[in-house]
Amino acid sequence: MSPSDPPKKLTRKDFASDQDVRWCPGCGDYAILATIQRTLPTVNADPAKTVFLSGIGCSSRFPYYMNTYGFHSIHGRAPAFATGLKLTNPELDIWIITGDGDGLSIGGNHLMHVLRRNVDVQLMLFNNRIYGLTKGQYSPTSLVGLRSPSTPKGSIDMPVVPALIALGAGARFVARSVDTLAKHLGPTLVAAREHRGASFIEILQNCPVFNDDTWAHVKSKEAGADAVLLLEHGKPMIFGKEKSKGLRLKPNSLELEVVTIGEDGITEADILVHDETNRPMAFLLAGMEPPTFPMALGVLLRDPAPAYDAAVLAQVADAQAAGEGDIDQLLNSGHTWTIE
Amino acid sequence: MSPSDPPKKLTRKDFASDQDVRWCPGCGDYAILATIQRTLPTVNADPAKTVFLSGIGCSSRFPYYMNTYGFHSIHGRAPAFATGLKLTNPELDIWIITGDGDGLSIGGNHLMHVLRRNVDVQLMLFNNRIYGLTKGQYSPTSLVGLRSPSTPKGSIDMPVVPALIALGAGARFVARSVDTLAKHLGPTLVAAREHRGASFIEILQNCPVFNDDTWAHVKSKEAGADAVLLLEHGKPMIFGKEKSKGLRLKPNSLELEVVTIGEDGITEADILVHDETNRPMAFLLAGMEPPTFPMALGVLLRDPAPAYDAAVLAQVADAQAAGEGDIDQLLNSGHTWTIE
Amino acid sequence: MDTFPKAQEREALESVVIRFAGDSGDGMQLTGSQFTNTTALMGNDLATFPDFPAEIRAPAGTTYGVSGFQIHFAAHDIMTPGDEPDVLVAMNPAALKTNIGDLKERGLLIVNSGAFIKGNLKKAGYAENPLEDEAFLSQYRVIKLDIQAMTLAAVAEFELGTKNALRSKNMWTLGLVLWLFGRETKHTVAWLEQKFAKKPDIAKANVAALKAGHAYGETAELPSGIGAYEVPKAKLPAGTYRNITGNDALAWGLTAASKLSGLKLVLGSYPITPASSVLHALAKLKHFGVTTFQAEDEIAAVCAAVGASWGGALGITTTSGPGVALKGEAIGLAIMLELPLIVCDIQRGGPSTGMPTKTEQSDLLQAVYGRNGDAPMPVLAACTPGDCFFMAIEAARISVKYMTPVMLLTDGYLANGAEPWKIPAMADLEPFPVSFPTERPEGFHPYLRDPETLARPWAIPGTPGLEHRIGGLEKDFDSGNISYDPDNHHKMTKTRAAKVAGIAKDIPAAAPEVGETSGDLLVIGWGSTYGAITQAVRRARAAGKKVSQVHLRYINPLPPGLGELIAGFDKVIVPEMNNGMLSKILRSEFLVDAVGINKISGQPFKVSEIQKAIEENLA
Amino acid sequence: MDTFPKAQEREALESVVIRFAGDSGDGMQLTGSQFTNTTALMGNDLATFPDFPAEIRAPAGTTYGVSGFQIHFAAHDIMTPGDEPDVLVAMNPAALKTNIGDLKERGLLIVNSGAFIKGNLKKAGYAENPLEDEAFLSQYRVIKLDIQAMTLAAVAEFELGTKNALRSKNMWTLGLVLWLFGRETKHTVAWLEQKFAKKPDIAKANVAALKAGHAYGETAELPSGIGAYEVPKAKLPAGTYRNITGNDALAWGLTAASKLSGLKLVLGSYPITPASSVLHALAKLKHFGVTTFQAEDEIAAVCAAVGASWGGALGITTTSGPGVALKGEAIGLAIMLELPLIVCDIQRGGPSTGMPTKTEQSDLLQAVYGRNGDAPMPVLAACTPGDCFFMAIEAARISVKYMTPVMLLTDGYLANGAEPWKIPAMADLEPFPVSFPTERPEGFHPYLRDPETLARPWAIPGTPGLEHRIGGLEKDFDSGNISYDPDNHHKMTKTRAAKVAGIAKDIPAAAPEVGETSGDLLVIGWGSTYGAITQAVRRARAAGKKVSQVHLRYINPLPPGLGELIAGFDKVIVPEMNNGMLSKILRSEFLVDAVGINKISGQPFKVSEIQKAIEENLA
Ligand SMILES: Cc1ncc(C[n+]2csc(CCOP(=O)(O)OP(=O)(O)O)c2C)c(N)n1
Ligand SMILES: Cc1ncc(C[n+]2csc(CCOP(=O)(O)OP(=O)(O)O)c2C)c(N)n1
Ligand code: SF4
Ligand code: SF4
Ligand SMILES: [Mg+2]
Ligand SMILES: [Mg+2]
Repeated sequence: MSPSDPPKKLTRKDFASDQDVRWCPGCGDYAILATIQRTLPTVNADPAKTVFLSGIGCSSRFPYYMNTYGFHSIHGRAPAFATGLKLTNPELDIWIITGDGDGLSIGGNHLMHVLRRNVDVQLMLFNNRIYGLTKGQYSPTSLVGLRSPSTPKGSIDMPVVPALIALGAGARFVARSVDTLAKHLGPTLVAAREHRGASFIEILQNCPVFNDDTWAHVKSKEAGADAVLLLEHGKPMIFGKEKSKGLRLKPNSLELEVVTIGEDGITEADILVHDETNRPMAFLLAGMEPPTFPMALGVLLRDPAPAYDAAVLAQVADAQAAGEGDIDQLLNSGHTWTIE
Repeated sequence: MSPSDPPKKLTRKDFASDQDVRWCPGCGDYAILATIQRTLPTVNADPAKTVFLSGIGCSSRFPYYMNTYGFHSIHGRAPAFATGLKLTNPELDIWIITGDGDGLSIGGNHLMHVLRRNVDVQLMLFNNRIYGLTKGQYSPTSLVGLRSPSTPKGSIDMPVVPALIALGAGARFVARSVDTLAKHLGPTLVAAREHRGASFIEILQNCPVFNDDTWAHVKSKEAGADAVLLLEHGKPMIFGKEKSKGLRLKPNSLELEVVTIGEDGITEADILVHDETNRPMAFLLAGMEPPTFPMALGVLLRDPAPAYDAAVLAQVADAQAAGEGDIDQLLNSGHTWTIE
Repeated sequence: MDTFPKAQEREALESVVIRFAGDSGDGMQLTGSQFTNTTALMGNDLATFPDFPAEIRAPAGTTYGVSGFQIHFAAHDIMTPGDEPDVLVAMNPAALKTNIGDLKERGLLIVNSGAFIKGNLKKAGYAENPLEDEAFLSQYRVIKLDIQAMTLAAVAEFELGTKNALRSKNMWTLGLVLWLFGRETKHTVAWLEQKFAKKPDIAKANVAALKAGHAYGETAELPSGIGAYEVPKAKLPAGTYRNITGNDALAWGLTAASKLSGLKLVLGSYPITPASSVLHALAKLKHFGVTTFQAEDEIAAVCAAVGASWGGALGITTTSGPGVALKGEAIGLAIMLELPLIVCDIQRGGPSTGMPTKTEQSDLLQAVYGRNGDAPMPVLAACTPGDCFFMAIEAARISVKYMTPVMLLTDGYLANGAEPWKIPAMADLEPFPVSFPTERPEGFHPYLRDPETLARPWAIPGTPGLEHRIGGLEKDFDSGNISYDPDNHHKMTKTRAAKVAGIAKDIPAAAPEVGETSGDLLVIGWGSTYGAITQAVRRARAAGKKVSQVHLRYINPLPPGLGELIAGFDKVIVPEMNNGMLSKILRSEFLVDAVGINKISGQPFKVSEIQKAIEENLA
Repeated sequence: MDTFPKAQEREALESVVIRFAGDSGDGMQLTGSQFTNTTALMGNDLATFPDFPAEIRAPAGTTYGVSGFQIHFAAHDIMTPGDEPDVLVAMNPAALKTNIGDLKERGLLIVNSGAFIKGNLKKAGYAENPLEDEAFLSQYRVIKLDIQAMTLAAVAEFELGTKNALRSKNMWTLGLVLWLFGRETKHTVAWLEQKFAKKPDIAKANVAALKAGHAYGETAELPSGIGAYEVPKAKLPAGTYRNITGNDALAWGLTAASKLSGLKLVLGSYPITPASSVLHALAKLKHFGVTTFQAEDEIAAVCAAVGASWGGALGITTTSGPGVALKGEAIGLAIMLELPLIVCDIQRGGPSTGMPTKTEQSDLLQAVYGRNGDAPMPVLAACTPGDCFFMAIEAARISVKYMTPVMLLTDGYLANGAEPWKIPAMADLEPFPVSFPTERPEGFHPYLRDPETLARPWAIPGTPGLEHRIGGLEKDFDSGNISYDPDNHHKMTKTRAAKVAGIAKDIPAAAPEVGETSGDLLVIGWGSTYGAITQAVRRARAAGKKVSQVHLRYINPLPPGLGELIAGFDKVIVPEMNNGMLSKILRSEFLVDAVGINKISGQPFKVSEIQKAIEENLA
């Protein structure tokens, strides 16, 4: 392409690599892949500056299918590789791909630290509540009682809520979406990409082979509408088939409750308005679970602060601005003596 | 001791080992050690059934000084050793000792998982906001801007709030106390010990050598009273030198504010009452920091649930009750054939 | 009732190798294992080799989605799943493409022509349909059948819908192959009925397909040159047998060790291929008092096992190479603590993530040396699937007797491969009961040693009067307290080394597996190459060569007498599925010019490869 | 102005070893390093050995709280901090107790009698005051002084309070020792004035104490047999010198490598003794474009370095043994990715947490073998503090040229020990500029190799047209895509091995450090034992023995010609601060009966120990 050519508008195909996609038929990962490949051209992403970096797991095969830079690392450590890469080249747009096992079991600590440091990356956690690649053992997000090869009598561990882990670690962008909800997932990813600093996106993902329908209550057309709250900043938190349900703060308490507009004198004005910048609210929303509450989807928290990589490099730049280092000078600094 | 002897009442000395204590003069760890050694006899702890298990760090030398069973393990992994030990012998009373580096840097993931699994142990995190043993590098709890050997221009990482990490992971007992506040620390430890399941206790600790007075604003007599909120379940959250300040929930919002009783028509009845069982409240309290808010000390959350070890062993016991395994039978199960 | 050609109408064969190959979704592993079970019941000796893709469900029709299962069965004792198949069953073009290269010249090819449609051919990379290529076909004896169509016909009455109906095509195929080798369907019928007890329609359809395949063999006219075969019973030692995979044997061996020692078994593990199924197997054994803990990672897993050991359990961790790489620091701690611990490394292709579903022996040096500091530990290796049972017990015995972590090496080939195994009786296994000190002995400290074994006392928390502190810092020889004394560190390092070296007195002396104690060539192996080496050495000896085999089940310490044995041979070769690891150790230990025969392909050795190496090194 | 006895009044000595010993709080490290600086300026050759306790501030007066600093300086070139001190300065009973055993017979003992009070004596384990034990004292030449009292008197005018005033007692002592050896106080004065520029009172008090000590020597009548000494200048190669510790040299060498290669330096590290100060040193070099990242643990640290390397930086991680044990899996990934990476292991006493502040060479086998799978990587080792600078550059050169992780071994002794170092000029160092591909070459794929080095292209993210995917699964030789093909894996394993082995062509051939290329005995060493071995071999040769020394700075691959060199000697010994590691490698590689001389005490070899080993092995 000569410099005078108008920049070529990229399409989904430009983001697809030549490798056969090797997930099981029906795996939710396909839908996520398609959404990203469709979304990146819409934000004029540059394949040469885009990096997908993953750990190990079915989900972590993702980078192979993107015609960008890709790095399939080792189990759980993707955030650490990403941090080093970002400190080296802050211009790269880095997407970390991880699973509930990769990111919350072996990699829980790195996830926590990349978030609290606020490195400018997007971290997508594909949560199928199971270890896919190793054939179906329970994961840190599996529900109590799940029978799996390693828990034949049902699992006992209390599952973690990924968004709560992220919030507890001090994450500043926390969102949640669903593999097959392309129209929701796409914009959520765009918002994450726009956020400077670390963004955390949990994606509810189906594994038809080992944990089929784990999110059926959220995804099914029937149940879904009543079981899902689509968050919008500045909008009252209303949901339900008839858009008649809403969230309210129990008077003078710290608890949420679901109320029905039109019942008991409740009006839209009583409904709590979503505020993306309110961290305590994000904690409450993150913890909501069906059937008592709807599952909150969308941006739970967006509370930007300077990114780690920028601050690190600013210290380096400051130091260099005050005078580039000279090795000879360094070696000759302090006490020296000369022998003739 | 013959069986008919009355049980000997133990004293502090019975819990002190014969090893010289090797912390720096003035280290906050001395005070914590003294408090534990004084507290254990009051709850009739049995040295033979008591275990102190630590990682690596100044704080992690703790087990050597207790005349109980002690295990000084490797950096960050104490919760994992403790889990295996507890599954082996659930009768042991296990205290995990860790530091802000040991427990939140290298060991963050194990800490998270021992809490979410709810293994019945007490985890004491000595938070001096510094790496003591390795001579003063900044830690995950160090304040932004801290100059340390590894951050000569000041640290950049956002510090974590240990109690928030614990809550994010799903901990069910979260408390905070101070090294030198023996009267507060002692009862807090007793409460933690009584709690079945994992209890997390952050102890604000001074390192006079590398991070002196990091908690001075909380510990000093003058500042302290205004900067500290001593939590009591069921009591209004009042604090301050004159006991005139209190916490209130901003009307119809999710934010706390500090108000003064007697001003603007505020009475004690307006003050939020501490509820140890309220997780959202614990999130709000955990995040409070001076100077805007007081630091909350005491039990932030106490919300018991069955302990992991008990549930695991119940599965084993159930299986055994249905018939003890027989190896010969196992080996001969399934397809076999006989050659004569 | 099954009907067969009368025995005299069947051609008798000494041994046969069959490989079933198809899509991951085609049920080849099931087909193979059912054929195996029936074959075992028929009294043949056998060995199997399942080989499946890394993907969970690779897209249908792709070459990387091909799943294979090879069985070797014979009228004599055999030791490997066979070099080249005599019979290849190919369920689709991809299976044909990836496996045909291994089929023997004039081998029997059973191929499901129904799957040779355009899309599948393309995915397999065939420009033309090979089943229409006479030149190609003429190299083999071919049974070309539209198995899909025949299956659909056979199960039509159950109205399952095409997709479900087609699921039975592996049973149709199995039926045919069973017939070809004179095997009955009844064992598989029984198995199907039990497996699908709750879905009787599926059970019936599968049975119908199975019988239809069998009947087809009976009634259809097979192409000329293809007949019915039989493989007479092998003369095996008397006893009750079962098939067992290495991972099941390992899990059961560990459980047996727990009984023999009187210790509670506590496993800390993190799933990883090909070790996960040990965790799965143990998780099912709760009625043996077995406690399994799926930890958050490999480090937590081994640490939990060490914590359990300190508490008086048989602490175990199971993993594969990358997991061992993570556990090094904690294993070092266990060495310093001098606590029992069994680390099972089910090796796979490396380095790094490598080839997770393929086999390899490339963790040996990591096992022996992969820790900071002078950190010696015993390293044992099982040599057959069934041997995993015995070596698990041996690892436990050494671990608790000498208060030391022990590494037990197996590999993907042993883990998944099955062999007929003569079931041992618990009564024939030596117990090694452990007793924990309960009284405070005179001068007690945690590093007081047994003068003979150099083991320290296993004093467990909860015991009144034995309170003590242990940790990873160097210990004083005389008090067990922390010590930075220079001479003490030297002494402790030497003591730890002497303890491990001293185990040599407690293990069987080196002796030839096959052959004499001297000769022209000694073949030294370890681990899963056992069968291939034994077979190759036997063949060489049958051809009059002065070759012997030594197979090591103990690598650290090496068995006593190995040096003397080596000295009796002119030459030593060391076949390994790595780039030369045991050979390094032997060279260093005995200053012998051991020549490595190295295969690093993720595939087990063929007997012929080792035979060739023997011949070359005798020349 | 300082006044000295005239030169002729001073007894001239060829070399002296002084050890300063006191409580951790007594400032012995400062005293030692100030004495060192002045001594260096006086033109002596020297070597130092600081030895401090594991505790940050051990309780005052305890034996485990004793901190020592030994300096050896001479009129000729020397290579070690000396075996036994000629002079011992003991600031309290604990220091006397733990060090007196090393003092030479009739050595000079300077002792602060003011600290020999009941409490201190008890903590040190003295039932009686040894300073009142004439039999004891008569073994040495003793200067018994109440240094505390003299210090208080000297600084009284500043009214600092006793506690603060006593802080200057190390300066008083330094003053006296400087006088004894004819050294001026002015350099220390200048240093104190700069250091305490903001606390002039403290500066003045310290200067006063220093001068008072010096004056004391001048004016007081020293006990008979104790005089003033001088150690004439050494004949050292011309040039500008400085003292440098191994860790500073390492940090600076890495920074120089970043300049020589044109790469940005990115360090991922996690604090650990004795490696932390490399992180500290690099954190101060931001004006060199150096980025340091204190990660959450060792694994994250190495992973960040690998991420940085992929991005086109010089990715580095620094740690000690337990850290390397944790990094194994990630290093294996870097081997598979074929990316540059420098892993610096500042070894310490092991296994496990071991003896963190003591030195050892016991990570060698971990460095060479401690990863899953066949995972070869170059292993280099620095042999003196200053050599850390050059080996850091060499590690970087090899790493980027061959696209491979490199392990660089140093140890606690090199890390903290200082030696006078002739400062090199950047202009004299060979640049090795790296250029990243920017255009997509014909047939580009990430594993396309340079036929000579076998290195793959370093294509970095951000480059249009070179988008590619890498990872830890096995790669196809011809496309760089994932491959599970058996032959390909064999080929790739062999290729990775060949790449590392091929580096042998690019490093200096083996040559004797001291002595001829043949003879009766060859002493092969590596790392920080350099000085002690060299000295011992020189002495043996001076005594007419046919001994030579080879010192390895490259351990994988070994330098070319080493085998031939070894063959020229009747016997080979290998002194190591471990239980026999290099000797294992040499035995395996060359089938030579190399005898290990092993010291595992956390302390460096004494020259005499190696001399003894030489003599025994010649006998
Ligand atoms: C060090 C290490 N330990 C274990 C494994 C085995 N392993 C691979 S993926 C995986 C879990 C994957 O679960 P998850 O992250 O949820 O991904 P999914 O497959 O469900 O997408 C495990 C345990 C490994 N590859 N490396
Ligand atoms: C694997 C490993 N990495 C690093 C170290 C070095 N190290 C010892 S303690 C420590 C940090 C201690 O900090 P913290 O937990 O806050 O304890 P403190 O000393 O402040 O009580 C580090 C990094 C180690 N011992 N082991
Ligand atoms: S196992 Fe589950 S998560 Fe993995 S590819 Fe298959 S369907 Fe997807
Ligand atoms: S360094 Fe700090 S934390 Fe460590 S012992 Fe000294 S005062 Fe205590
Ligand atoms: Mg998953
Ligand atoms: Mg700390």
